[in-house]
Amino acid sequence: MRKKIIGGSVIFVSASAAFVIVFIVIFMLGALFIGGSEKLTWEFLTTAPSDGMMSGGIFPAIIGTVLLVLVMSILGVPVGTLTAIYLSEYANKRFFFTRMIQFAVNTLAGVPSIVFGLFGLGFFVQFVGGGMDKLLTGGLELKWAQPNLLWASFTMAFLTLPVVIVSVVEALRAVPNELREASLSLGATKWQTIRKVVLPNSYTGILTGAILAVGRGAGEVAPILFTGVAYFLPHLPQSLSDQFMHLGYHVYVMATQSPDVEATLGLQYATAFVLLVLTFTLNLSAIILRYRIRSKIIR
Amino acid sequence: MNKFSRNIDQLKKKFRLSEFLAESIIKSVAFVSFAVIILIFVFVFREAIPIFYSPEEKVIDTEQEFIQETYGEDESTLLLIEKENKKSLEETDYEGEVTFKNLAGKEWQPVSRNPKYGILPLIVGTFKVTMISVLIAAPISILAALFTAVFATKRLKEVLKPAMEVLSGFPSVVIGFFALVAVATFLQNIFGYDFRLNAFVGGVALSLAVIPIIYTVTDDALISVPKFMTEASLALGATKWQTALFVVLPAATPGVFAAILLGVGRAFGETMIVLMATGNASLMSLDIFEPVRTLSATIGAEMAEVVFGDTHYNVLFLIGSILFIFTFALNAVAEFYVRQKLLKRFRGES
Amino acid sequence: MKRYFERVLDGLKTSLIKMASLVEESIRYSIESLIKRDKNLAQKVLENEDRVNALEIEIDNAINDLLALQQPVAVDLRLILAALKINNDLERIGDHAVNIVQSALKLMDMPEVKPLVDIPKMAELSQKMLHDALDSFILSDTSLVKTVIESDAIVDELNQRVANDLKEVIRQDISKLDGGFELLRISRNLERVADLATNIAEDVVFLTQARIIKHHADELQ
Amino acid sequence: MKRYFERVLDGLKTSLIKMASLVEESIRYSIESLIKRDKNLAQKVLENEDRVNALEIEIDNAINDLLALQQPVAVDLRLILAALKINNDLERIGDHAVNIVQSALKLMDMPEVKPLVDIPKMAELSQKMLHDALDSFILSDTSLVKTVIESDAIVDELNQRVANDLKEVIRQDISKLDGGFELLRISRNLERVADLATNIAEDVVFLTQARIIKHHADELQ
Amino acid sequence: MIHNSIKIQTKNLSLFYGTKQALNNITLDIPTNRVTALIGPSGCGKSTFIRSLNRMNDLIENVSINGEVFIDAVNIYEENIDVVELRKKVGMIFQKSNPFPKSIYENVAYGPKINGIGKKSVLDEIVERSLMRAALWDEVKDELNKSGLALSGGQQQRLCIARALAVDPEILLMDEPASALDPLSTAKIEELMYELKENYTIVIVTHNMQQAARVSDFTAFFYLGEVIEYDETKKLFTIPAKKQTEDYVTGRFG
Amino acid sequence: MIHNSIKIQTKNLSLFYGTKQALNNITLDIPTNRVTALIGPSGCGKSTFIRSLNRMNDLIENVSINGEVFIDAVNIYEENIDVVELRKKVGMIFQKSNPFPKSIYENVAYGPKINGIGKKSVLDEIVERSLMRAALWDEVKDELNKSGLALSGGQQQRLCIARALAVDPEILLMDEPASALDPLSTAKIEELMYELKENYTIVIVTHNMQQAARVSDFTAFFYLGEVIEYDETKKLFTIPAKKQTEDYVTGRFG
Ligand SMILES: Nc1ncnc2c1ncn2[C@@H]1O[C@H](COP(=O)(O)OP(=O)(O)OP(=O)(O)O)[C@@H](O)[C@H]1O
Ligand SMILES: Nc1ncnc2c1ncn2[C@@H]1O[C@H](COP(=O)(O)OP(=O)(O)OP(=O)(O)O)[C@@H](O)[C@H]1O
Ligand SMILES: [Mg+2]
Ligand SMILES: [Mg+2]
Ligand SMILES: O=P([O-])([O-])[O-]
Repeated sequence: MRKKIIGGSVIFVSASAAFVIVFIVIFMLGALFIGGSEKLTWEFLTTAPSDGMMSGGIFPAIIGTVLLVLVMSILGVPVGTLTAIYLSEYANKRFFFTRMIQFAVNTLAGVPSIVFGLFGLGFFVQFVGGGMDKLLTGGLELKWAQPNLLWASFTMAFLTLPVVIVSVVEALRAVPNELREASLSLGATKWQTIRKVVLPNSYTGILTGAILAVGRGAGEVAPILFTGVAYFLPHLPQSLSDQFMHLGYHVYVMATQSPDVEATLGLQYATAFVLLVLTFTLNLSAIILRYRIRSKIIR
Repeated sequence: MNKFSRNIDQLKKKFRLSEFLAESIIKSVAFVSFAVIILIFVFVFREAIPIFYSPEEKVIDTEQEFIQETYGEDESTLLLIEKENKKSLEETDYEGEVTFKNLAGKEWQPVSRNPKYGILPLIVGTFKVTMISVLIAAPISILAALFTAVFATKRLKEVLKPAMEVLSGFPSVVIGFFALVAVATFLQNIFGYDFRLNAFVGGVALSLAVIPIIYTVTDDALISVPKFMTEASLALGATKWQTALFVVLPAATPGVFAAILLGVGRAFGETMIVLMATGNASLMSLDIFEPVRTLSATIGAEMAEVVFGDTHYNVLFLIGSILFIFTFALNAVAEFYVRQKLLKRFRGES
Repeated sequence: MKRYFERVLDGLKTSLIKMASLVEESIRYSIESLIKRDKNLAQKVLENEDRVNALEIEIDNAINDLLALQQPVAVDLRLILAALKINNDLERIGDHAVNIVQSALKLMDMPEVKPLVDIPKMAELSQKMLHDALDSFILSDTSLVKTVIESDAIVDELNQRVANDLKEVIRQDISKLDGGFELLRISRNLERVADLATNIAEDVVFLTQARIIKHHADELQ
Repeated sequence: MKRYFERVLDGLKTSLIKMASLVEESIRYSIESLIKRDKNLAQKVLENEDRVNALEIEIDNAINDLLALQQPVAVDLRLILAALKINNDLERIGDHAVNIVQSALKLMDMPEVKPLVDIPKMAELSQKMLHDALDSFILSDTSLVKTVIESDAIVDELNQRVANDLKEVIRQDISKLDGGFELLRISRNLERVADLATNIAEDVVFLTQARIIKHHADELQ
Repeated sequence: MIHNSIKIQTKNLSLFYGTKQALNNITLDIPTNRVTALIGPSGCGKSTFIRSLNRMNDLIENVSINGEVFIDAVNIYEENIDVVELRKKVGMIFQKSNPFPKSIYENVAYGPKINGIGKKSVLDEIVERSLMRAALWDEVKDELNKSGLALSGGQQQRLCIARALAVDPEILLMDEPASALDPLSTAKIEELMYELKENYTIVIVTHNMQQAARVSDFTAFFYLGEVIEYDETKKLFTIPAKKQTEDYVTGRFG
Repeated sequence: MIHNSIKIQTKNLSLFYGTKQALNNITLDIPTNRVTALIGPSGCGKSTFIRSLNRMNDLIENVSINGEVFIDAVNIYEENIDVVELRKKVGMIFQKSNPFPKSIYENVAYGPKINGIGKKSVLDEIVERSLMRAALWDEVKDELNKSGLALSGGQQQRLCIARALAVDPEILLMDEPASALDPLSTAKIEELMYELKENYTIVIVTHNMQQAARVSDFTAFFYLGEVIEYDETKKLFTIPAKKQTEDYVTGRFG
């Protein structure tokens, strides 16, 4: 009897915890949607802000966000994938080099995003950008030594590097070792084995890694605060050396620095909702992919 | 003898170009991650180091750098004003501005006439918010993980798990925004405290970012407790909850511990949420209903307005270094200690 | 295609059949040599003997290997055990053929003791028994087993009759003592051949029905 | 503690030893009944026979089960195969004891044929051979095997001598024909007992050295 | 056919995974204090059958069961049967040894503890007795605090047996308990079974026909979810009644 | 002792995992076109030995090797030996069947393809011949495009054998190729070995002593990284020379 009571309460309490979370999620989604529904129009999505951001749309912010994640992926995903291949296929744990890389990836995953921002500022904007300016124009013209799309993308690429690496490594490790041994025992070389056996059996995993990274990148604001994002720009970025607007930052400035926060509340909600939808679409596809991989492994 | 030589030929080593190229490229690229860590280390600390030099040297140093490298003419006036400020400061007898004593001070007033760089209140604030968030997030997420991993039926799992994943996909700025515009008022109405934005609101908001982390890692640890262990317990006549509490959870403790550590790390370094939801006043107090300013929020809020190369700038980098070192240490513990222990446990070495 | 193990078993069976035909031949020749007083045939029996002995050891070794390496069960195991016993019995029959031949050779140097009537009858019967028993084994068919076992009694009776007849002959003419003894020995050996044929028949029952009917011939269905 | 399989093997050995002592007893009693003209002892032999036959089947079944269920190899397998053969041989010795007793009983109703000299000698020797062979088996010790095999030749010689002596006696006195035939039969049976004891000894060599020395006694080391 | 008293009796037991039938009308009497082996080709339902004797199949979704299973004449599929109590009475040993990541002592004491035995001295006694019965005591008595996972494969499996014995079952179900072990450890487990059957009714699933022949008193040959033949092991391996059985045991099947 | 021609010869082969010695001075002559079985208790180094014959151990970190392994009189551990070429000559079959998640056809064609054979007609021919040799052709010839994973366990293992045969090896190393299979599939694999040994030199590791007895011509008994006895299988299982071997094969060991 006592057993039954304890058992019942254990299950009840843990179930409540789970449902609390679900409730929060639904509540937030609902609140954001309802709060922004009024302003969520096609026009909102396709026009630029106006009236000192008191009205208008968020088109430049959407474009900025998309550009950011695009450039970021182009920079980061190949590096992450190759690193993952190294760690999973070539690395020999005895080598100092391997331990070094593994350690670096683990550490990178834990570095706060704001520190990445600092790093981007110190390294890309000032050091690299400054160096480039000096080289290209002799320091006469200020082109690269200031926050811009490229530096923000670089910073973001590094931020998301461990996300890519970890999930690609997971995908590669999920390829059973027996398959590698089979291939090698048939006289295949290592690279042949990777190309013909390992990669074909893990491309969904690699894709998942990429999408997860993009999803993470789309939502992060802290790293771009001082590496490229702009409060307001009259026109869309024309080159990598331009600054850009960003949905997340847009929400932040409107909510904290707008002259009349109350008046733009609807816009804020709508913007937040759009950002959420963007990251969701990305995350959701990653989740679906990952489930498909897992069920394939369990088989 | 004839046969012998033929065999040797057959087995003789060959040079394979594609093999060589692939390996070289992959190895070099793999080095990038390490390079990045080193660079972060170097470039974050580099900007913090000048604080530890004497003020005069430093000022001149940065001044030159700035004028030459970064700022265009428009802003030089602004710079001048700042420089005036600084000089006047130096003339006042505030010589210890960059000593440890100053840094260890209880006041953070970097932009006043008399800048004070006491980061203690920031540290206290950070810990306060972190504590609150983890204390809220840990129980909920661990229990939730236990529920989904052990008790829930397959159907229920199919509903619950995606919900958790959705939460982990919430951008922090959205959570911050939500806390700012909705949660803060809501909580104030319930608890009736004075400041709408405070450590508690920040902690609550932050817990929404921490829950998915603790949940995911705990869930992983629980799920990776092999099914045959559960079966063994049930076959001995244990009930489901006995199995959960006495077999599954203990087997996963190192994982749960790691989950909490990772949660702390996330809370500690999180910027946008605290920036938006804590009120950002650098008060030195233990009252959770007072506004606080955290280390990360300080950087986020002030870096944009700071003069590159000045003391404030350097101190912000110093704060960045502190964040870096702390999360680094936390991850190291979670990663090495806890994972080793978990592995050992399942291999039977402990 | 047959399994390896079955091929090995078939090999064993073939060897055993070879052995059986050798032994049948020996018995036939031994009796013929007696009746026809033919030394050549007697010689052939003695030559066969070596081959039979060699074959017996060969088969025995093959059986040992099969048991040690193939873990046979059920019908396979029974076949192997039956083969083991039949192999042994065949070798004994070979020995008896040699004994008969030895006596026949001695008799060739003596005058006829008496016209042979019962001994050829016995010989024919025990040869038939042997043949039937071996056929039963090869075909795993017990339909002839009963006949074989029943014939054994007839052979025993004939043997008794031969002994009594011979006693009478000796009593009539003491000079026939030596020849009489030899004929007695031959009759006895034929009686043993019939016994061993009966054993083989019994082994076939074990092979097909896993029942040991030795000492319980009445149990035969 | 011994393994289950070893316990089963031990059980088999025990049964076989029981069988051996029964058979030894039968042989001893059969000879004593002949010498002492004692019908009681003869009766005992006939009673033993049923027990021996039953035991033989029991042991045979146990061996079949062991082979089917336990997959014995190496020394275990050899022990079981040796047991199989020895079991068979012992049963045959039991049969010979019965044969001897049958003749002895007939002789009791007749006057003495001649004083028994060589037959008791043969009896003693073949009993010793049997005993030694069984000891060798029980102890898995081949040191006595050579003696056993060598003794066989002596018994054969004695058998020959008995036959010749008996022929002489009959030639002297034709009335001794029936009694002579019976003694001849007894002698022959004893000779077979010695043969079977030799077989057992050979099986011990197989058990310990995995070599079949039948037909090759010279190979014995 | 079986003259011993009957411990487990299934009557027309059928089991479905969804719509797939895994057991078809199994009627079987399993005798007390004997080892009964289940053999048959892969997927013939041996594991399914054995797991239906302690209702371990209840854990799998989508399972439906017809027919009856009596243990000591009680139908264990009746409404009012407490599965937890049932499982205490019917212990189970799995193919892969699965000790908890706890000490040897804690592994064995786990069952008694969840049944509310808290007294150290009683637990000590149970642990020692169970380990003895599982023929492991001598090997581990000096290191009861070592992790159960630090033992060798064969020792782990005996630890699992000890753990099952500690809750005082009457029946032991073993699903290929030695298939992951080497010959030496296998021999030890088999040896153990000869001893355990004095006090327990044992049902063992094995892929290894020779093992079934060696250890069991009775053997059931399963094929496609049905029992083709069930008899004394001796009989099944010397003169099986069905052609299919003979073909299977002599390796001529399929 | 062995009068056949020698295919593989190890001389004082020792192998260390880190500081742990797994093989100790193994000197063994493995004859051409025969089946040689390696038996011994768990952890005695059988897998380690077999994997050192195609340098599969090279993949494991921390391994160091002393001594020599000659295949056709060439020391495969010499500096200038190409491991890839070696492995083509020395095929390997693993305990767990491991077909690629590709079609049956692609599985078998994998080896020839990576060796540069691209012509469809040639590949077709190789696939058919290899599947025939592996006694699988009849069962799969109508569904070569089915995934290799859709086959049963026993068929998968034969597919792996066909895949190995397709690169035309001279030696087949098999590490417990049937230990995960049921008796029927095991019988098929064993049967296959009798046929394959006409053209290949086979080395098989097995935990199943009866299997070693059944399939092999020669058997080596390993213990603690050493070869205790190596002889004709017949001899090893009827009259082993060493007491340890006899104890092991009769189950009295340890
Ligand atoms: N959870 C399940 N869901 C659906 N089908 C199942 C499940 N478990 C087993 N089966 C199917 O039921 C049948 C019987 O399976 P079971 O595991 O009882 O066979 P088995 O005789 O134990 O085989 P093996 O010897 O391979 O362990 C098989 O066809 C199997 O595919
Ligand atoms: N990668 C490795 N690293 C360290 N030690 C190893 C490794 N692989 C094997 N060993 C050790 O080397 C010894 C020999 O192992 P090996 O796998 O060759 O044994 P085995 O005879 O194949 O055993 P089994 O029958 O269990 O497969 C064992 O003690 C094992 O623990
Ligand atoms: Mg099963
Ligand atoms: Mg191995
Ligand atoms: O051994 P015998 O054939 O003469 O009884």
